[in-house]
Amino acid sequence: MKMIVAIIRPEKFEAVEDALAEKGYIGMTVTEVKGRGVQKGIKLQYRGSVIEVDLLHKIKLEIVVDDENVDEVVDIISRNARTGRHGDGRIFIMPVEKSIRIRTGEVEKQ
Amino acid sequence: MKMIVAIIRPEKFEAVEDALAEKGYIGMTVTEVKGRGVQKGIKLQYRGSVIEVDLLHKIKLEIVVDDENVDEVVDIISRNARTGRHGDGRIFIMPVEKSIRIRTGEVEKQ
Amino acid sequence: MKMIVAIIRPEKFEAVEDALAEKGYIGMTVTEVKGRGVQKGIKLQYRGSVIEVDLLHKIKLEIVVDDENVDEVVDIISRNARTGRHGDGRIFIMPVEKSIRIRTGEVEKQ
Amino acid sequence: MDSGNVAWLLTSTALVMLMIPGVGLFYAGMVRKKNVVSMITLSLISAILAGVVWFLYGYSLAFSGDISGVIGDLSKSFLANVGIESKDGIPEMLFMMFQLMFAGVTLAIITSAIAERVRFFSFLLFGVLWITFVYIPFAHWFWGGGWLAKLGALDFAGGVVVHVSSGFGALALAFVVGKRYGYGEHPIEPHSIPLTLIGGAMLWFGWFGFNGGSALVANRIAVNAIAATFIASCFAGFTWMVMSWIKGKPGSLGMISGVIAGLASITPAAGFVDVRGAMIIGVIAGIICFLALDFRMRKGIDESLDAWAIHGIGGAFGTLSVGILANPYISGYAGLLFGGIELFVNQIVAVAVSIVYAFAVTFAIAKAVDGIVRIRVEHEEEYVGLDISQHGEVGYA
Amino acid sequence: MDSGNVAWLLTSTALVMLMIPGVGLFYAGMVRKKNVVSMITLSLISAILAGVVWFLYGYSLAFSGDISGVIGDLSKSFLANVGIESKDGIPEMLFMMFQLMFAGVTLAIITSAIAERVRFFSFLLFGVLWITFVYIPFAHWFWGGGWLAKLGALDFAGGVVVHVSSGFGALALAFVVGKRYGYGEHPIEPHSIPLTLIGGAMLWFGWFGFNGGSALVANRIAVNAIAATFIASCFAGFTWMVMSWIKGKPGSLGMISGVIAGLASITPAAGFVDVRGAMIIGVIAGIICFLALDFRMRKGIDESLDAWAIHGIGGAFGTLSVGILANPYISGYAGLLFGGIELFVNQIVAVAVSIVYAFAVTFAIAKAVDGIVRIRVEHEEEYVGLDISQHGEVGYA
Amino acid sequence: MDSGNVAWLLTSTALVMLMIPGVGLFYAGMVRKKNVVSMITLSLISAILAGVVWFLYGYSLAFSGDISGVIGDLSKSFLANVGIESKDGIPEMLFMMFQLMFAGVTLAIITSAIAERVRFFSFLLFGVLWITFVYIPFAHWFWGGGWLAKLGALDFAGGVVVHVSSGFGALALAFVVGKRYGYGEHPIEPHSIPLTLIGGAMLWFGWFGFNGGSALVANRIAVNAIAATFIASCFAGFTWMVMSWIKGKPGSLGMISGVIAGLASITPAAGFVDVRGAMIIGVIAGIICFLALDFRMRKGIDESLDAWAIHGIGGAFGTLSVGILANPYISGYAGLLFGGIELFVNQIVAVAVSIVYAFAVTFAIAKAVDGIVRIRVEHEEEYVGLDISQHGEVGYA
Ligand SMILES: Nc1ncnc2c1ncn2[C@@H]1O[C@H](COP(=O)(O)OP(=O)(O)O)[C@@H](O)[C@H]1O
Ligand SMILES: Nc1ncnc2c1ncn2[C@@H]1O[C@H](COP(=O)(O)OP(=O)(O)O)[C@@H](O)[C@H]1O
Ligand SMILES: Nc1ncnc2c1ncn2[C@@H]1O[C@H](COP(=O)(O)OP(=O)(O)O)[C@@H](O)[C@H]1O
Repeated sequence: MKMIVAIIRPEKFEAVEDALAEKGYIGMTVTEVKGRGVQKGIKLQYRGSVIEVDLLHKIKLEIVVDDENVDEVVDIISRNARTGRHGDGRIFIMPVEKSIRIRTGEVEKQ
Repeated sequence: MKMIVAIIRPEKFEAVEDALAEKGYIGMTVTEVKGRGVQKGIKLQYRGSVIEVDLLHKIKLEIVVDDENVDEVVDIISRNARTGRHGDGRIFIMPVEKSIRIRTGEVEKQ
Repeated sequence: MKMIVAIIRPEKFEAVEDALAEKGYIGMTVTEVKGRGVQKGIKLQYRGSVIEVDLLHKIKLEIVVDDENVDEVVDIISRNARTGRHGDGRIFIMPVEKSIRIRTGEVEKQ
Repeated sequence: MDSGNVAWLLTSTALVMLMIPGVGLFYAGMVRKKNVVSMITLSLISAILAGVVWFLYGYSLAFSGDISGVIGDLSKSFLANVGIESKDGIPEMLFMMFQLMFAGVTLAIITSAIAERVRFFSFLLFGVLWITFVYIPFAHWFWGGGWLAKLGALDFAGGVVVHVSSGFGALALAFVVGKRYGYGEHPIEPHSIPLTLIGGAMLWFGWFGFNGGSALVANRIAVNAIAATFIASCFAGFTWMVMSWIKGKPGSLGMISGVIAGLASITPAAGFVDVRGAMIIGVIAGIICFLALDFRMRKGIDESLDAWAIHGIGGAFGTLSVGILANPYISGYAGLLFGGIELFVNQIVAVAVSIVYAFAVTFAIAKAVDGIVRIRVEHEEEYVGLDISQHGEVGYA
Repeated sequence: MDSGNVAWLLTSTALVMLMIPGVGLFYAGMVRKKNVVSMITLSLISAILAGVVWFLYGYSLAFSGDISGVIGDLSKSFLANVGIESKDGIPEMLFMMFQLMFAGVTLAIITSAIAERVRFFSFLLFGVLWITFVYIPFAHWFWGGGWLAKLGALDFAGGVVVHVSSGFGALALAFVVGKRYGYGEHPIEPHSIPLTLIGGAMLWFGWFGFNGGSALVANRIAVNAIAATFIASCFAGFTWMVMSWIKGKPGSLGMISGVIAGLASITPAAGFVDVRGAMIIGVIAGIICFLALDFRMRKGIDESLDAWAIHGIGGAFGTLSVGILANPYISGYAGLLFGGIELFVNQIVAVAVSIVYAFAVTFAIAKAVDGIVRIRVEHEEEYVGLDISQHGEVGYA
Repeated sequence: MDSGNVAWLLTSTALVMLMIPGVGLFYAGMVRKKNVVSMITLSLISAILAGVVWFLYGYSLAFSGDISGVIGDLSKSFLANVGIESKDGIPEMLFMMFQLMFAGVTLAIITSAIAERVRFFSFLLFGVLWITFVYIPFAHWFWGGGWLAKLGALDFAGGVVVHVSSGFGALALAFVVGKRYGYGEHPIEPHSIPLTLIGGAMLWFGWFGFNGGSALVANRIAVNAIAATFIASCFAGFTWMVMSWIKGKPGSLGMISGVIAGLASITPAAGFVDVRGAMIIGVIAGIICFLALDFRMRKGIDESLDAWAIHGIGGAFGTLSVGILANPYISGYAGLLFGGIELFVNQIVAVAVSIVYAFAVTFAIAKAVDGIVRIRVEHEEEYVGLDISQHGEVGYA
């Protein structure tokens, strides 16, 4: 099993979500995050003092899938989250050793 | 070491937290997230336009423990977070290679 | 590749961020979290009922870097996030198997 | 027609109007995020229902004619014959508007009891019935020439008509609706104290019109009323703070609850007692409403946002206190302290009957509504929150 | 000088003032988090620009003298010769202040069309030009003795001057500015419904001064106006709720939109129709403004916060309805139902001309501003949000 | 008793009351999330303390009798002999209420200096002492027939009594309390600009009562006051915007700060200068308060929410400007520009003495309180925030 961690643009979230659901990938956990990347460089000011701000709002998806589905999910996310401009985000694949469904206690192992 | 990532119902958080503390598991990091799973299917509407919404509020716990404690922690969480209805959540076990305590610089390795 | 997960004090965020940027580490994902650790023990009350609250506001950084850079990043974070008092936070190093840049589709493997 | 009096009652009407969403915001901050829209919307619809009912028949039933001291007639339905002129005093149309706002505020207060679990549709039905069978009779009895007015019971600005009716009504309603899912098992915490304090500020502000306007003219009584009102609220807020400090910490919700307890308690009395009486009422209100709230919590009754403890108990206490503290110098009425035994007896009768009536009739209405259309949402709807399930909206994106 | 009248108009001026940030908060809740500061700031600067322009020359051009029925003169620039005394009626300085607030509210309403994408600097320029070339002429035509006043067209409190002008102006502006990036592609959701409802509460409250104060004195007309105003708003809110319920769920934004549609629609009529006429206006406003909003959305027009559908259509409908429902008992004017054909024709002329003028001149101004300084931010600035890019601030830390 | 005057002062009293939580909300948006409840609560308790003190002895000391021009007596303690009647003018009880609100606002303003670090208990003590030894003397000196009134110094609505006292008091307090932990090291950012702007809207709105009501009657002075007030605020807001734009971006906090600087500056002058004078005051206020704020920040003084820069400097400047711009046409007083040298001198004396008194006595009180009960929370309490540590609450769940 792998956890697919995808950082995407908030406005692409619906498209990604729908595309995943269409292929049967329903389960996911969503977090509001801020991201810094190449896309940066704005100044903020508060009653005179200047603060450099370079964090933009992003959505983080965490989707745990079996190893054989990783490529398909990555592909769906990539295609639907892409605009081609800086700030489209990143996908990280991380190993998951075990997964437990709390409702049933059911365990899935690597 | 492992990171135990648990997605649970917000209203079960207190119970889980207390049960963990009782057994000496104090350290944890808590994030407000939204989750999608089997439990879904509500429609939202904004001044006429309809939006499908199927994300529900969840709490994500991240707890890093030594390998030998994983089962106990998983067990405590499972028992205390369960209602038996859809939406109880999931627990994922992920490998951690190294852990550093910032205050002291102390390093714990796999 | 590794994901460096650092839980730090919110007020140290700017310092850490700047120090990382100086050494060329720009990319990161930032989440507002709550943390429980040794630093705890405050009581809350709502119109009479008492609730134990021991979660404090923290910032979680997730930074994915190549293996050879892990030590430098950990070092930068540790130095800049430290106050020496309880609550300074933790850093966890987790394996990343693959990383995809959505904009370009570019894949980096372990 | 005296332009100064008209100006003050126009202003007061607007001030009381603001209290309706004020109640909604006050309550909304104390529920969970998933019910914030619901809570405010219940106050909006309270204003709307009050407007519709008042226009169609409500004003008429309350204030036109009198059938055996019990209720008015329908001759001013659709506001027929409600004039915009007046020789002395203020035009009836303005009086109608001022009274309309009271109906709206009262209905908004009672939503405390059904927070986070009511079916919106059922509330529409409940609201119309409740205004008709509880609010309007009370308004008629005290202010429309009904039997309590004839008896000589006094309620300056709604200690019974507004606060006892909604407070004890809320208690009855809470029993019918039942506890929120999980109440007592896991913490149900206020999601935004600033929102509650914004609403609280609106209430405190609006109460100047509520009590000050109840003089109906800009005269010495109006002046006494606002002084009494503010002073009672300060002492009540201070006292509640002290009470809660003894048991724990001086929270903001406690302080504002104390202020509102003081406001509710002085409401029936503001035109009859002097400022020293107001101070006494404030201090006692701070103590007994605090204890009432504490009692409700210990009993595990989910009258969720404490309309009963604050408005019900405060209003009842305040109405009784008129019988003790009314100073004849203010409006000619004498309480016990000034030798007036009869008034004291009347006030006791009025409060006792009102509590029973408000509780019993609200209970019956709620049961009836529940029988016909279910008053409460399904478990899953409650779980996802009323904002999504009833209104199709999320409070915060 | 009658102190009661002065008191009421002072109060009304304050109430209308509160509506300016009220519009801002109302709108701000409906935009995304990254533009919340921008939206409120547009209302603050609307108040400020109105104040500055009114002081320098605006009041004079609108209300001093008359050049061929089209515009006033500059003899009261810098408020020269605007007196603080008055024998009967109210001092001109007070009238000036009351009118000033209307200019501010109107400019704030139009910001609906440029939400989340306007360059702040361009709005300053646009705002000054728009007050000068759209608002001031309308104010002069109806209220400053201009040609529409001479014709006999009626606008009690701004159905055309405020609502048609800003509503149809917003439509024109939306066409010039273009859609928000991503509009129609991904959902753009309101970030804080409580914020919108706080603003909505302020608007509802302030409208008592807006319509009630437009009588300029605390008399029978003021009384009729607030009664008509509130009743229309309740029926409109109720009707909109029913309409939206048929298609889906009864949302809070719909309910408050209905209330505001009712308020905008009754605005031109509140001093001319009776309360039953107000009820009819409310019900119809709830229906047609709902349909207008639905139409706009289906057409994919990004007049983002619906100034057109609510204020424009509501104000136009309300102004026409004066020609039908005006009851001579109230102010001496008779609509169709009371046998007055001429008024009906005048109202049609007034509305038709106003719509064309507001749309065309706003369009021209917007184009001109766009040509000179670009009216819209760069794509990247829009993406990060106006709060950061225009104001250097973040709404919520 | 003129009902119009009573109506206006009742309304004004309510408006000023709203400013007290208004200050709290305004400040609360500018602190960190963990102190939002604390900040609003400090304003609530300011209202409550003012009410309690005023009732017990405050009103009496300020406005009853006169001991050597320095202070009043205690003969109206418990509001004894404060009448609700009046032949001409307004009843003393109403005057008392209006004045009470001023005491509450002033205490709320000073909480700027102790934001995010004060022990709540210590503030109670400080508040009572400060009202007693700073606010009441000022009120007596200017408005209660004390030595400054006898000297002929003018303060229309509290330029010194409210703004200099709280502004320079805040500066002294900031020195005693010390900087917030981390101030100057890491950014301390406003957590909710919308909250601040809601509070700001309440302040702007309430100021109509603050300055307009200070005429005490609904007459030409009240009319002049609200016109001058609003115009000054617009020009000040505009000027501040320009100033901040030159250095960076035109932020919303700057704009509203400018508006409030204008309001504070026109406060002492609104009944003495004409609208053109008000415009001048507004422009200059926008410049000098901006510079004062900038100066404070460069000096690293943690007078956290700028009561000093905005209220202190604004109020002092405005009071001096009376000596220059007072137009005898308005109230009979002539400033330098109209040939009145004496007034100018008096104003300088009044401002100079007041600044010294406010600073020195506040410093002494703060030191005394600190000595007895520590004025500041422990480091850990400050770290977790005052909401949890002082009030046992969290602002947002
Ligand atoms: N090294 C990294 N570790 C963690 N998250 C990252 C890293 N680099 C980028 N990100 C995340 O991806 C987002 C997009 O990065 P950016 O460099 O702007 O994208 P692009 O590659 O499309 O130019 C960032 O906002 C951040 O959230
Ligand atoms: N594949 C997944 N990857 C990540 N998170 C998941 C996944 N499946 C479920 N979750 C999380 O678990 C929560 C509960 O899932 P759900 O299917 O409703 O639970 P249950 O198994 O009890 O029916 C979801 O809301 C989501 O946050
Ligand atoms: N076992 C753990 N798993 C996950 N997060 C942890 C763990 N222990 C601590 N943390 C995180 O680190 C933060 C600091 O922990 P704490 O024990 O207070 O620090 P310190 O080691 O400096 O005393 C906590 O608030 C929590 O967010």
